Amino acid sequence: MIRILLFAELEEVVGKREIELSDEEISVGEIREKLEKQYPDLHKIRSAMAAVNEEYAENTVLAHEGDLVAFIPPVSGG
Amino acid sequence: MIRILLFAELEEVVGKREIELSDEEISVGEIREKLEKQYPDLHKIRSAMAAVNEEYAENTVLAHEGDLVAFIPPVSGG
Amino acid sequence: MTEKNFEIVQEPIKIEEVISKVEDRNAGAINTFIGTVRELTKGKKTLYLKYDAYVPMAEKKLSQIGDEIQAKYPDAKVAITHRIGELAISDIAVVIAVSTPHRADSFDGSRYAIERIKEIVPIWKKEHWEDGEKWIGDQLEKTAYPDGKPNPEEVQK
Amino acid sequence: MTEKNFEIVQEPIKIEEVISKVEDRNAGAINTFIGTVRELTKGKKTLYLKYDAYVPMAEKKLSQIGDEIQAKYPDAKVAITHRIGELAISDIAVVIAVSTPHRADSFDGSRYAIERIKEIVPIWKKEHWEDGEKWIGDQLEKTAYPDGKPNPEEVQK
Repeated sequence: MIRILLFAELEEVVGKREIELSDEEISVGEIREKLEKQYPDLHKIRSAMAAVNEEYAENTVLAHEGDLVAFIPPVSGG
Repeated sequence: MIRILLFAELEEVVGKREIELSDEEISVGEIREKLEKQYPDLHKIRSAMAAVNEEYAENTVLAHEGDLVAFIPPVSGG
Repeated sequence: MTEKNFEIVQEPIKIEEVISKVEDRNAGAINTFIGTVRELTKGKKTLYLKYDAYVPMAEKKLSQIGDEIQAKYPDAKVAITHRIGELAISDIAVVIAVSTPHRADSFDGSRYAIERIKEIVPIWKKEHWEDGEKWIGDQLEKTAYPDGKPNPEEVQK
Repeated sequence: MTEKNFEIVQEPIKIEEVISKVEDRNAGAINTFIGTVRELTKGKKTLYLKYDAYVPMAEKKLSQIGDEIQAKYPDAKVAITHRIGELAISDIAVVIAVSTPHRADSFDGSRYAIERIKEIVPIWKKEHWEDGEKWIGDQLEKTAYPDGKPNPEEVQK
């Protein structure tokens, strides 16, 4: 199982912050596609950065069973 | 009478902060020369800025009876 | 020492507490940047803001910004506290404190910190106006996404 | 309102009091610069400092600096408090607070203020070391006068 975190507008579209994928291994890019298929309104996930286990990760990075993958829309702190 | 204020190292050389001149009218430059003659160790007055009535003033500015002339060595606040 | 120099908090930030974390006998300068909620942004009147964060990663990234500043200025001390939750006009959202021996470095470090926060720290604000609300994706005070979507070049990065 | 935005004081400066003078519903940024007494300057160990000032003119010049900042950034609010008397290591000598709608201007205004203080405000510090004491004439953290005398070009200005 891979845990997915969604924030800000992504969280609002999906209606919850956390979802789970049953994959054993999947790339960040594949997760994006999978989620957008599942939630057609989630197109903004394309422009979100991704983080695997709290470090930013490119689309090619592989997530494994037990990893935590977060999608981070453009930030606006400060 | 014209009041003269001396600060920091100038004050230490003269041993007091305030002195008086009996002139009715005298330029800032003339005051510098007069004080340096009176207090030979006061050569640093040459590199001090001058202020007449709390505004910076060049050597050519005239001070009159009742004015307050300050000599301001290089400042070091902050 | 349980003091945390890089924190996300829910409660109002005490400015002097953040500053005290960077005090140092060899610091001659402390620069503090305080980000507050302003009422008007591009002519629109904000009623209040809501900040949210990916808290553990946000604290890690704040700490990374501190490391980046120390890599540049080894004598610098850095502390950053960011508040989340609902904030009213004039409330403090973030306090950055950077101490250095010489003043120019404290300004540079503090400026660097706020710019980096807007680039890499997973914190989001949602503005609430009289006629609506919106998550803001404006890291650098330059881009607004009126249609809620950055343009393609921005997506590439 | 008897609040003074530009002050020379004898007592310890309360940072939050200075900051509160520049708070504003339309300020999104407050930059604060705090100048503290550092122990080591060019390898020499300072025991304590003494600050003196030409008080009425110093307050007038601080206020002028505030006007200069507002001429550049009309929405800026500025407050500056400088302490005089004897200060120990880590004591706060000066607190500058500048609020503006946007952050870049608050940094610029605050930086401008500290540089101008070192140019035009009649305040002097005397450093006390183990082996002596000296009035410092180092407005811009560049020049020291080891023989107590600036060079001729500097006298001309």
